[in-house]
Amino acid sequence: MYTELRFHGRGGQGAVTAATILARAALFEGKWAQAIPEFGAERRGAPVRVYARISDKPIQVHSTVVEPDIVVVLDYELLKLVDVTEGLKPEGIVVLNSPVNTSPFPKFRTFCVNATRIAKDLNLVVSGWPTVNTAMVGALAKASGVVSIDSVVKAISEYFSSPSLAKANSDAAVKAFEEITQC
Amino acid sequence: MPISYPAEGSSGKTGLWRTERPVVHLDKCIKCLFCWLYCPEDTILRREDDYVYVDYDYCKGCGICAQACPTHAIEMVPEPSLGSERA
Amino acid sequence: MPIRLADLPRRRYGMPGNAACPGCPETMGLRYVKMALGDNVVLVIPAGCSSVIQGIVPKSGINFPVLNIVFASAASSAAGMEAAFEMMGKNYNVVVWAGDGGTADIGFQSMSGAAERNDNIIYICVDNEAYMNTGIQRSGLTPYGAWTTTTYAGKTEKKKPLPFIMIAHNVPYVATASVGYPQDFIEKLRKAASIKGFKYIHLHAPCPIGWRFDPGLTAKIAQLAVQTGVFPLFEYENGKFRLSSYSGMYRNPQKRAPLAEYLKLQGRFQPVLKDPEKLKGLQEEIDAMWRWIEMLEKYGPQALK
Amino acid sequence: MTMKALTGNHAVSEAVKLARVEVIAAYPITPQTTMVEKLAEMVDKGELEAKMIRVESEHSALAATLGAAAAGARAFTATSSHGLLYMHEVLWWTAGARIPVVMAVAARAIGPPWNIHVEHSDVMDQRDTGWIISVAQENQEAFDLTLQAFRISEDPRVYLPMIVTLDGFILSHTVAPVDIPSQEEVDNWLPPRRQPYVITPESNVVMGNIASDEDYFMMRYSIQAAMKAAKQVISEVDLEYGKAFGRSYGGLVECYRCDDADYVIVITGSWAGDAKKAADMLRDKGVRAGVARIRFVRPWPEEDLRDKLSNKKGVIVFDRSVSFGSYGQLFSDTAATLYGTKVSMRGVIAGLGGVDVRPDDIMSEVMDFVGRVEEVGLVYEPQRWMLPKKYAQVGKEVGL
Repeated sequence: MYTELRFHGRGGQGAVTAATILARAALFEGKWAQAIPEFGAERRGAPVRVYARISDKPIQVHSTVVEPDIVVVLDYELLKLVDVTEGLKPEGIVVLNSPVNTSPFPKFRTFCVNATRIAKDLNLVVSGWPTVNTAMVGALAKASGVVSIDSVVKAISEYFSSPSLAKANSDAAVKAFEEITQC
Repeated sequence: MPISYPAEGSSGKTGLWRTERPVVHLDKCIKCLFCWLYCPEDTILRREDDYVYVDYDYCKGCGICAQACPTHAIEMVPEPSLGSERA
Repeated sequence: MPIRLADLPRRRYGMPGNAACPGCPETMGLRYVKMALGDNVVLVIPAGCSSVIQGIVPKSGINFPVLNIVFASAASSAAGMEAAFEMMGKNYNVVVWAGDGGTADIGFQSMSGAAERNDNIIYICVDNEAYMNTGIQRSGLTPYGAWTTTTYAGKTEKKKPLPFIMIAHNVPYVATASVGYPQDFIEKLRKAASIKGFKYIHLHAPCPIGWRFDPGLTAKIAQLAVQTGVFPLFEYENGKFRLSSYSGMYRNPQKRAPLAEYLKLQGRFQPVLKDPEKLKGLQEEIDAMWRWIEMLEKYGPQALK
Repeated sequence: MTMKALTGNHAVSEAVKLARVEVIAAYPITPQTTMVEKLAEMVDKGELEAKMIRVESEHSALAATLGAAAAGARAFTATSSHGLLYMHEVLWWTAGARIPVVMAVAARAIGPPWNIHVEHSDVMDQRDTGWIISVAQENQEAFDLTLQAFRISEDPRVYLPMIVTLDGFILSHTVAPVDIPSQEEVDNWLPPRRQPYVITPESNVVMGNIASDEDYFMMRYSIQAAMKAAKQVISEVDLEYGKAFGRSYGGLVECYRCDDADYVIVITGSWAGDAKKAADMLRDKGVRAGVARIRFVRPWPEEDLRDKLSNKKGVIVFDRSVSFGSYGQLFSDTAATLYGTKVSMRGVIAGLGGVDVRPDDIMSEVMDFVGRVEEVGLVYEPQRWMLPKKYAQVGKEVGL
């Protein structure tokens, strides 16, 4: 198994954390993983990309992911700014945080979840922004099966030192796991 | 290794730098120790009885001791030139 | 407690046969550091005359263990040594011995950093008022009007008021001292060693070569600097400013020795002696320093707020 | 041992903690910052019993580290790019003092214009200072090298400071699995600090006063001799580390499929992983390719490389830095190493400022080189610039 992923988010939205949690979850399953932030001079709000790889074997490659198997979009509004499906393999999938249950990508298998609502319901709001990253990792687990939801919850619980934050974020992941559907 | 240890004569016998030598006239010395205190080279030495004498091996002849002496007990005397008694 | 000379041990504090020029104030000062603190000292020395004075490997003409270090970061290296000693539970005095360049100019950043962190070191700025080691170029601490090889007609800027800048850092101890007043310097060193945190001592060190005077006059000129009010001796300890007893009477300009007496002994002040405008500038520089003193005495630490 | 998913920076921090470093002095610079943030956190939480000196500059960072080390403490600092350049003078002083110190460098481009991404110019700029310079390919290796660095630099045959390089962002900020041994395992493997002298009132040692020209010359000679000895020590430590922790890398050079190769890629850093992938792809296309990954830029692995490369058809060197007016630094050293052989050579400058270089980019450059060699025989092309894709045309026009 060898899977390459690309996350699209905004600066400050937690895309790096999402990829890190994914990598940790993969590690729990005895897999090898990378979470690669792409850093620039971007500040809060600007579009950012994060890459990840998951494999049964050690990963030597360090260049960026240009032909991902999976694209995860943390912010629906980004679709106006960024071609999120660029380089996506024909059989690839899109995991989309979306207010509506319809796919804007007829060529790709798309999964939709309203992670923003899930985050708001659980009071996961930091500096006025709903933090959707943990929900999206849960959704990703369901849509792609690259990691199990149990591993995701374990990784989230370990990531947050505050028990209440760990609980709310785990709940978000599980909720998104349950809610996400192909659209 | 680029290391050293404190030791006398790291630049040789610096007494050879002197053009004038301090000569102590003990009859005028009142043991105030100002010469000893101000000597930059530590070449004014104290006897048991606190009269002073000069370490001519290293004294560079700056004359601070003579200036510091309130009773003018230290006199700066020109060194003999090379070729005479000093050589 | 006043220092009695007769009480000081008969031992040799200096290290004769070093490479210092005759009449050097630095070797004088180093003897006083030894007299004050004994053998419980490690020196950190950035580039400067004191690096040369040590003479040639495998001997050293300075009677201390020394870490010689690059010009700009003596205070940081001292902080590192002190941190290591603290980790080992050792209570050594880590002392920086740096010139005016290594302190006020190229080394200022690292010294200011160490002061702000309140690193537990004694920092001694040996102020001979120019870059003497490289051959008498002007520094931030060269007085107004003084000749150097880079201020041919006399320096056109005023001396950086470094001791006051260090007081503004709000460190536990700041003092000025002079090689002309060894007992005062020794007392201040001992006090500094008893205080935890960053201690700064600004040591006035007349250089016969750079200032153009007879090497026999080093101590005398240092004393004249105090007696003319050019270099006041003071202490700033935990927010309290105090003029040292040797300078007390010179608060009143009437009581000071005439400035000309100090100037005329030194070749470097020829531009000042020839030009009344330059003399005025130098006088202003001195007056400004005494205004600092007045303010600090009046307001204490409030002066900084 | 525990597997943890860590950034390269945090992996190094863990190694520093396990080495029981006593003094850390550092100034933040991207992409090194998170490493010392983590160390500061460890110190503040009491997990690491050390003094953290939050210095005001990198120049002071290394000066303080050197001071602590000269006083007898195991000391560490870390930096990047401009910070490393600002330290440069103190690097010379530290190596000349023969004081063991370990520094991590998150390799990064040098301005202007500002660029925070990976490049090797900063660390290559330190080649001549007398520091041992290692370069990691993975987070795990950055961790392993950091632990080994204390053992290597504190070996009495060496007594030189050592840099552990990890590529900025690509390793420093990428999360990957790292196997972390226990404190007990590390304590058993890493002996207490040794150093040639300490400066204390008891030792009365003076370091660095003036030496005669002849003595100075001989001190320089002794650094070169220590570098030579370091090659042996590095190989020994690599093997012993393998016995203790199960990971050996092959000493100064890691040979990937290079034994039976006709063409070998010489490269250092994280993109060596991409080069290995390229070698696999080349073999699928019938080109017997391998990779000689430089793990130690200093001491330069002359004997190893000569041994591995002198009977090859061609050697292609990828540099992520350049000595302006000359060649890529790895190329220059490799060419000198292969003097007198009949090996075709090409130097490629690529990936500056973090420009992405992928396995297929490396593969096509190697294919081009192989084509040239097959066509004309002995080839010597000391520098080609692999320009970024959108500027590739420019390169052709100026004939680079």
